[in-house]
Amino acid sequence: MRLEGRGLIDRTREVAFTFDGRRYSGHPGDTLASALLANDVRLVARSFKYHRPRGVFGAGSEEPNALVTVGRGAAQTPNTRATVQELFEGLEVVSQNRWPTLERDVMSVNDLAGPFLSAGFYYKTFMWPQAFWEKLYEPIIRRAAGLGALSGEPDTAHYDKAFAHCDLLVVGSGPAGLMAALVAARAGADVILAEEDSRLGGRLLAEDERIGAKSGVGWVEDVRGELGNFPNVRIMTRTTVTGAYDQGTYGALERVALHLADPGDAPLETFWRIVAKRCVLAAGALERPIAFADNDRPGIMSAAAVRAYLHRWGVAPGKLVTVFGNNDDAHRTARDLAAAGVKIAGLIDSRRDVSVADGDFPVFSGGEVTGTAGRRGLREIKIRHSGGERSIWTDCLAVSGGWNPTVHLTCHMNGRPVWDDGLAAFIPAEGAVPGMTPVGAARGVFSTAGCLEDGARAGQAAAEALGLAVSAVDIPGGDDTPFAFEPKWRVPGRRRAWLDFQNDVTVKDVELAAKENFRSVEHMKRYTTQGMAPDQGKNSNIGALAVLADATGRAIPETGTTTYRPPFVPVSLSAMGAGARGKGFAPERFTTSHSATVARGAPMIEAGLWYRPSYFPAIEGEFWREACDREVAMVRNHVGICDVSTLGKVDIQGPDAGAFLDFVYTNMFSTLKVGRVRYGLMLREDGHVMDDGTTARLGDAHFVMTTTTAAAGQVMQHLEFVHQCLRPDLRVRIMSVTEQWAQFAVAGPKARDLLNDVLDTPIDGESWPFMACGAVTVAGVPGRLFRISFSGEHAYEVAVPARYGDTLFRHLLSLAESMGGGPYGMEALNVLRIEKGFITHSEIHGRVTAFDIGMERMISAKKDCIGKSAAARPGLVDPDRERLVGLKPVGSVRQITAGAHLFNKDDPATRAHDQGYITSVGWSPTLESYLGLGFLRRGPERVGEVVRMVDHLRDVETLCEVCDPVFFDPEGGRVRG
Amino acid sequence: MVDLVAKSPCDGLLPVSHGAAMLDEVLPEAITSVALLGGSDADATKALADALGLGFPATNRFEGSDGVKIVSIGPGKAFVLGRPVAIDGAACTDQSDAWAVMALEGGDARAVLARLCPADLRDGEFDVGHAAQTLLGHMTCTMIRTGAERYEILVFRSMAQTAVHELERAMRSVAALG
Amino acid sequence: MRLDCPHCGKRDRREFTYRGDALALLRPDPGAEAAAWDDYLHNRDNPAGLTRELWYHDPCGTWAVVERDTLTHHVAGSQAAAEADR
Amino acid sequence: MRYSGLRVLAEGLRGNKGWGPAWRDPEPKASYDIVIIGGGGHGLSTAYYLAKQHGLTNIAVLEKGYLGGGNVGRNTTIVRANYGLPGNSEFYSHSLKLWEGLEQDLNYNVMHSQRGIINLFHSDGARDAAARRGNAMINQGDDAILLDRNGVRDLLPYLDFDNIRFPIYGGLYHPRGGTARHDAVAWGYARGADSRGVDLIQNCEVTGIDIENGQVTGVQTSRGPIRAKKVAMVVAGRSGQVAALAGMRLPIESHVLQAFVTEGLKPVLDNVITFGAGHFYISQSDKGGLVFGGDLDLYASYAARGNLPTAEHVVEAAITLMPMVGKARMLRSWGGIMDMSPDGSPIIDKTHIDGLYLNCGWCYGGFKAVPGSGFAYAHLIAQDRPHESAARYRLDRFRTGAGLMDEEATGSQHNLH
Repeated sequence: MRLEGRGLIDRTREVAFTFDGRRYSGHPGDTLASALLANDVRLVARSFKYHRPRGVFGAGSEEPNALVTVGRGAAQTPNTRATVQELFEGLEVVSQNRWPTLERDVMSVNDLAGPFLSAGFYYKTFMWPQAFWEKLYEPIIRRAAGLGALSGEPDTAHYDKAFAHCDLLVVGSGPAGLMAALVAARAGADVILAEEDSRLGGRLLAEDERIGAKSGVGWVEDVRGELGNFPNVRIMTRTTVTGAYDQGTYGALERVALHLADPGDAPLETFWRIVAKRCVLAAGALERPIAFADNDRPGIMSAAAVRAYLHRWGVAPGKLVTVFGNNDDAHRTARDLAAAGVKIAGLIDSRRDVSVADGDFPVFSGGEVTGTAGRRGLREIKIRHSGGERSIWTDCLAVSGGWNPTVHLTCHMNGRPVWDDGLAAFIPAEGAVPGMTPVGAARGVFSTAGCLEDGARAGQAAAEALGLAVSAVDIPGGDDTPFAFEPKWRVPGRRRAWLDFQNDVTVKDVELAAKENFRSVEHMKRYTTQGMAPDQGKNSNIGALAVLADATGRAIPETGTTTYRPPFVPVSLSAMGAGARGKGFAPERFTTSHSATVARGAPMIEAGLWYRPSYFPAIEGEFWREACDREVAMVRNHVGICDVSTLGKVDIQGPDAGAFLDFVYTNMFSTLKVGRVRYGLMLREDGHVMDDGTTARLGDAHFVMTTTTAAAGQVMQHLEFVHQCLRPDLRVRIMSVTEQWAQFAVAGPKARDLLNDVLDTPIDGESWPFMACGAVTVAGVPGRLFRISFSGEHAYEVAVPARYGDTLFRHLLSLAESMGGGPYGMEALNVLRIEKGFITHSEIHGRVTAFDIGMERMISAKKDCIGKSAAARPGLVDPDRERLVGLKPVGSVRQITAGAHLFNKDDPATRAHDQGYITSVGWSPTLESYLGLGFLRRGPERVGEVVRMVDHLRDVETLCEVCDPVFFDPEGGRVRG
Repeated sequence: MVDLVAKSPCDGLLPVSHGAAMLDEVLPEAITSVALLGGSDADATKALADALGLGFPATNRFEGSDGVKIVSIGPGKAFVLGRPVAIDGAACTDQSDAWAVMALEGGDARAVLARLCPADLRDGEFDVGHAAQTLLGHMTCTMIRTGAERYEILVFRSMAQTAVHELERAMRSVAALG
Repeated sequence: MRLDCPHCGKRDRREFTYRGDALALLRPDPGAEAAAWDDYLHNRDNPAGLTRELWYHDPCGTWAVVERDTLTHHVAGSQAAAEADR
Repeated sequence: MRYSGLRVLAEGLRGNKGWGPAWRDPEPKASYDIVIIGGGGHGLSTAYYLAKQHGLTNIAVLEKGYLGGGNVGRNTTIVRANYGLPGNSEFYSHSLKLWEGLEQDLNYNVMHSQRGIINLFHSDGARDAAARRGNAMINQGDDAILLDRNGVRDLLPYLDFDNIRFPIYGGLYHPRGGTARHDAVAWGYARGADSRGVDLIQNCEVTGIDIENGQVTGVQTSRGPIRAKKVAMVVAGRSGQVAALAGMRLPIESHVLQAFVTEGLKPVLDNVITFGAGHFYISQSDKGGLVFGGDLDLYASYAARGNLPTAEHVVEAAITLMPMVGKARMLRSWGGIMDMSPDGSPIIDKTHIDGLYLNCGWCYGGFKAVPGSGFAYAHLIAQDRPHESAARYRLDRFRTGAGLMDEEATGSQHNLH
């Protein structure tokens, strides 16, 4: 019910929204919860396990009950807190976890079965018959579980992530946070003030308070005005600090546009990474409920929330309100409501000997609520008090069990909160998060005056710690009434009394856990699921702890506490993963030949982060195998062009460059002549092969190394490691030049002819023998030429500065095509190299040694190198190891497959008989056979033997002849041609 | 004979402009990495000064202006932007084609970068004349501040499209936030 | 988490790659016994507390020896690996 | 006390008053035949199988905190036998068979659910590697199916097949893989061991290991000395510290692995899915939360908590792979301390000290190993020779280079896994 003349809402405007299809209206400034309460909507949700009717309980992000689904289609957002969702025109909301309707939910039969659904019951049953768990029991449980539903459609909305840096991060903008921010800002600190709510003020918005000569809200507005004028202050509303991480890094979620009907280009949410030198935690405190019989009905609310609805939103959550509490805030609630004209049916104070000065309502001291009634909303409560027992008609019961400081962020770095007996609450441990100072209610200072002072003091301390001078601090006056209460956790009784509303955990459940010896607080939590629901126990953990302590005969601090972990409030995956949808997960790398390649219809494949062509269809729709065969034949008979720019290229310069290469490669490079290229094998220090490639010597003190595409980054880091960490004495510098050069392989018998059409100075076999390299000019542009081959053909790689890559590639293609050749892709490249037995990372896959690939003699005996010692371990040179061989099908099935395993001819295909496996397979149009490379136990000793290949997965089985890995032109005549 | 046509890294991608931020390509005449080899670094830096009229930059700084800049990129390492250079005592490598160089300019420039770059770019931490080796989204980059509201960013040439896409995405967001 | 690059200063952890115990700097002589290599490559003190470890700052290519506490993640200091005590 | 549906009904009718403790809280005795250090999943299952398979019950399990408080209480609950290398193949195959009758064996519903695991791959080369692994699984007698892109689409239509950064080529489907309720596994084994007479002693920290003449004689604890003929270390996450009490230096580094869960949602994911082009895997719990994780934070840590870069990377992978989970909200993140071995595979072996046994190095794969590890470790402790399923988990493999099990093929050195 809306009350006239109260609240911080704009009554001049109406905002229409729907809940479960019904139209309602509220005002700007309303949350969904305040608008529903204003419209007297009390039943808004169903509980998780028993499907009990639930209404709005609180007024903040810790709301346990009022979780709803907002929006529809791809915008459907489940588990939205009605207390956080701001109203906007056209907001569509539906209730969740009910069927078919919120009013009549079939699953509410669970409530009747409550006695059988006690804590952990599912661990004790659903075991017979064995097969029924997955077929029957579990599917039913899964369907019943969960709260809201995802739409199943991709979230196409826009989200952002961002970084921010500041001197001081202030978390929370109540009196303590505002004072801290103000004092530090005046001293010149860079301040970020993060407030979860849509406006600053904290509890001051929810109470009738005065600060100095002003109203609480008026003072907040003044401070906001002053802070807004500082260029060194950034005010972030709708921003929840979600986690405290190492070295002053904080996660924060900003709800940028969730309150807007049309966000335009703005992100819905932004996930911030804030780096702060200091932090003031002014996160306030959370009011705790009291457990009593049937304390979960719609209409039973936190008293603090009731005051918030009254003062902030001008809403009375009931027409006839009762208040139950163990502290003076209960009195304040009753007083404030009465002053606003709301009828109070009674104030039940669990303390004895309390008197109320100015209340015009009945007060029951030494009282407690023993039961409630009302099927879809509270109708009546039963109480017991010093004067006896009675029933009271009421539609809203405001409950106040005292306050729990919001210590959560102080626990994110393993800090354990400390029990304060006076406050009967956990307060932050000293220094729990380096650089963070909890202030105000977050550390148990509950009076407004105390918060103002505490905040000012922390702001001053932070500024001084930053080396800033603070002038005299003027602290306004505020209410300094000490907080008076007596702990009251639960009202004894036979009926269920709820602790964790969301997970339907009751006092009985905790007691049962204790009885079954789940006495550790972690055991109790895990056994009962207490505190594991969306509010993560913010409303209930301490109450449950008190019940457990009682049940196990221990004090609360002895019982311990569970761990608060990030995030403080749930963070949408879309926000935390902003930018990653589609291609945004990793950068895309494009070669200079990309557009010409795509224009020819080549399907592109991933290689590292690069895109490379799979094959170049001659006509649209050409089957990949046809294209591949054609391209292989083209290279073998004419000339082919392939962009090899993606291979890593590393410039290595310095007088010790040769010595450096000798140390990183197994073989010798210091002896390489200028103008020559050598193949090199690189090991990891664990003795296994890391990478291979060619290195060219361009000058006395200048080498260019090539790496495989996939390992380029890893090799670069490795080279720097070897230099800086192992051999800083060497005068050598390492610089990636992968991006500088567009490099194209020109391969085939006509390669030289083609190049002589491109190079400004023609080449011949004498000046450019196999493995020669040097500078050339291409159409006047200085480039580099390497006579190297990955196809076994007479081949070169020509490199020009990348800006010319596009035109050179196009030109090379047209020349090649005029000679019967053309471009070739990765498929053909793969077949060409398999025919030659050249290895790629399919073979040097991380577990193989130089010995395994038949290159053990490449480990020079004359020098040390990375991996040499480890490679000599007996297990790595065991002749029984699986070693590289070639394989050719000779059985009735003429196909072999990569990933198949090898067995002796007559052995069964089981692990015990496994002899090896196939790593690479291609159809060789040259040799008209499938060819494979693989690893076979004692492989090289078994050339000529026939082994059995079994691929269970593809249902292919055949016999293979073990061959030398070099199938084609073993003498190597063509490459020198 | 073929005429090789130069194509810039951001060819067809830039300029773009959203709100108070404009992104455009910068094309330095040359980019050379200069890495001191140790042993005779004083001679090398003197040679560099003779060649460019600029000293070796201090850590995290750059020297020079529009014509020629020398940017600190690591211990004993610098980029010379704007003029080719080759000196003794240092490993000099032509990188003219290896980098996409972009300038981001305008009142929103820093807010745009803060969506992608984890480094502290506040005044006093990253002023005009400062240089940083850092990240732009998932890409490593070199970033320099050339004006109160102007930054130049170097990313791998092959990643130009991703860089432009991510910067533009950030520019749109910042523009929408007003 | 933020770490100190000896060249660039304090940077977000996402700019770094980890390499483990700084004993990696103390590579045994090529002729050392198998046990020495086993200790170098595999066996670790693995302290629950202060440790010296190697981190690589990817953007500038500097290897750093960082002193860090494995219980608290407190970073006590860092120096360039090339100049670090061995 | 035997658990059953009838018992739940009967107790429900009489107010659940008849339930008794799931296990006792005994005072430690002065001496035992066997002391197991570590009351996590592996320690509890070791005790259970020592009692059940070998009839040994004069055993104490010493736990410094609460039972099941280590990684068994903070993991992502995946159970599978989809390894490719000898050693891991037979071990996890055996472990999965134990899982498949675990509820009935323990009389405890650990909610083992064979929902199927799909490891996606994103290139031809990765397909070949997956095929090799899948064939190894079938060679071992386990199940594997190689799905092509359409096969994946039929099972997982909600993945982004069109716009994803690393296109989906197919997946290796392991139908017998699945999940279980992690805490229940620890509790089930604890209850089973306790009922067979094993003393489970919580809040009892081992502070010393007594060794005389190369023979273990007992342990010092926060609750006094305890003599023992055999002492078995099984303290993943703290292996280095405990082994140091016996003067040993292990090939182990402790790293943090984060995991995450969303708020409860109606069923939307039936299987366990792993992304092959970034570290990410996900399943949905019976309670409705999406449970997911990714790579290590990749730095040594005993803090049992992580940092944002890894968390963000994991969520980014979720978003590129399955953007339909975008509106789900991360509810909680946590970190476990991983015993990382150089090759990524575990160690179950004797030590150079008589009567002292070592079980460690489970990296981020220990949960599914709980039954198999306990079974094999119990065999080793009881019979002083390895069980055939774990004979390759030798401590000396790093020194000799023989039988390295680098399943990920990233190296047999630290910090590569």
